[in-house]
Amino acid sequence: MKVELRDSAFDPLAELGFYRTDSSVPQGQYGATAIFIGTMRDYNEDQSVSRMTLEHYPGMTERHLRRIVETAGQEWPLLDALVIHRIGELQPNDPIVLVAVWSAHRAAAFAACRFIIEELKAKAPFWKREATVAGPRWVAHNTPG
Amino acid sequence: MKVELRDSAFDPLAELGFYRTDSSVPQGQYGATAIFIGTMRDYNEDQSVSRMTLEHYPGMTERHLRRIVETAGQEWPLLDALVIHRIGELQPNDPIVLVAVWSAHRAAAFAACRFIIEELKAKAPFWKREATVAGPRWVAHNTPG
Amino acid sequence: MTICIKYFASLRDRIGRAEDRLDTPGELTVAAVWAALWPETPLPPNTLAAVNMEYASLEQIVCDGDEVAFFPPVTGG
Amino acid sequence: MTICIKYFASLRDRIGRAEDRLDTPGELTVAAVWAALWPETPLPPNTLAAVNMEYASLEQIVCDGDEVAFFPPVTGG
Repeated sequence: MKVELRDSAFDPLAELGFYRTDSSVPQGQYGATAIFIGTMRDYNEDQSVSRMTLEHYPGMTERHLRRIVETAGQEWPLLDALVIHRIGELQPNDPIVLVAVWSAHRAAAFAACRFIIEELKAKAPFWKREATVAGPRWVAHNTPG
Repeated sequence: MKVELRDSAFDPLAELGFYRTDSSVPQGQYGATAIFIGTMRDYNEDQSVSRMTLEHYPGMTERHLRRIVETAGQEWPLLDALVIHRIGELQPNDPIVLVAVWSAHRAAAFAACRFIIEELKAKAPFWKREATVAGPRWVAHNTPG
Repeated sequence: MTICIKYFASLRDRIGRAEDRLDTPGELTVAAVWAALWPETPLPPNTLAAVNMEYASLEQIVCDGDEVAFFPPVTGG
Repeated sequence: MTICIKYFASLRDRIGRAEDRLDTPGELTVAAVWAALWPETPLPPNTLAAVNMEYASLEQIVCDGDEVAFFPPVTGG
């Protein structure tokens, strides 16, 4: 299980490749991998967005991300999980978040992956500030899941 | 949108990388990518499995896979989708199926990804034969989703 | 009329062949196609049928040139 | 007792600073911490609070050495 913040651009597919190699997940045990990648769009609420800043609460963010993944592991029979979340300056098309969950069967993998991203969006202390043609603005709330 | 059968081992992460480059998905449009990877386990129903053969019904399989993805595209606002499914001889830890769905928002991406794998398991004409220590056996039915 | 029949997976293994051809004077249901070919073997429970690569009920009428397939529950994914 | 206060995101921008320190003789609730620092500014609606990096209600008691944070709804992911 790994939870990580990144202050520069990352490639979710490359990270999954590294993690697959490094991971302690026993080969042959997992039948299901559910993955979610959140990517920065170049528009939000009908406005063009050219840049985004992701602020966080150092310490509290990591603690809550770890707790969310641990809660998922208590709720479902997971073999492993990986969460990577960007902080800092982002451009459109930059990955924001990667959530990957390994389990023997798909029901647990899908449910846990969905749970982690919903809980992350509801509880992990991150804040987005978008640069638009009308100037910078803080995103007021997340879209419902 | 791409649906493909593969008669030899494939790397889902590499395929996603190729597809990301080739895809017609407009950069900056998608905020959510939901991915499911089904992998061959080395056990099933408490029995060790050393090899697996995936049989299919040529023509009918491709038609139903395409229809399932098209139905998902009518049901949810998807930007793109990719389905790759193995046929032939597999070994434990070989990927069986990759389902990837791109959308602006996560609710559609998760729902469509789940729909595609469930429909695929319910309707696409594939059959698994497992090699076990007790000899070969046909898998009688899929585990519920 | 002529109908092409295909068998897959455990059903094919059980009956020992992958294909059949049936020449018959008139229209038949899917169930009647099976009965004409295997008069002494009831269709195994849970067997699925397709006509021209679309799932079909046992009551569906089969026409000249159709491809009829019989197979066990699917187990892909 | 001494309490460390942090502000994040739009709330920090609005009030113009990221941290405060409050020296106070006795126990306080989270709401009272805000009121002591910003007597003329009601806590903006929807503001969330945390004590020692755990979400907290406005009624929670703050102890010596605690870190209290105020911030708008979170928007990660």
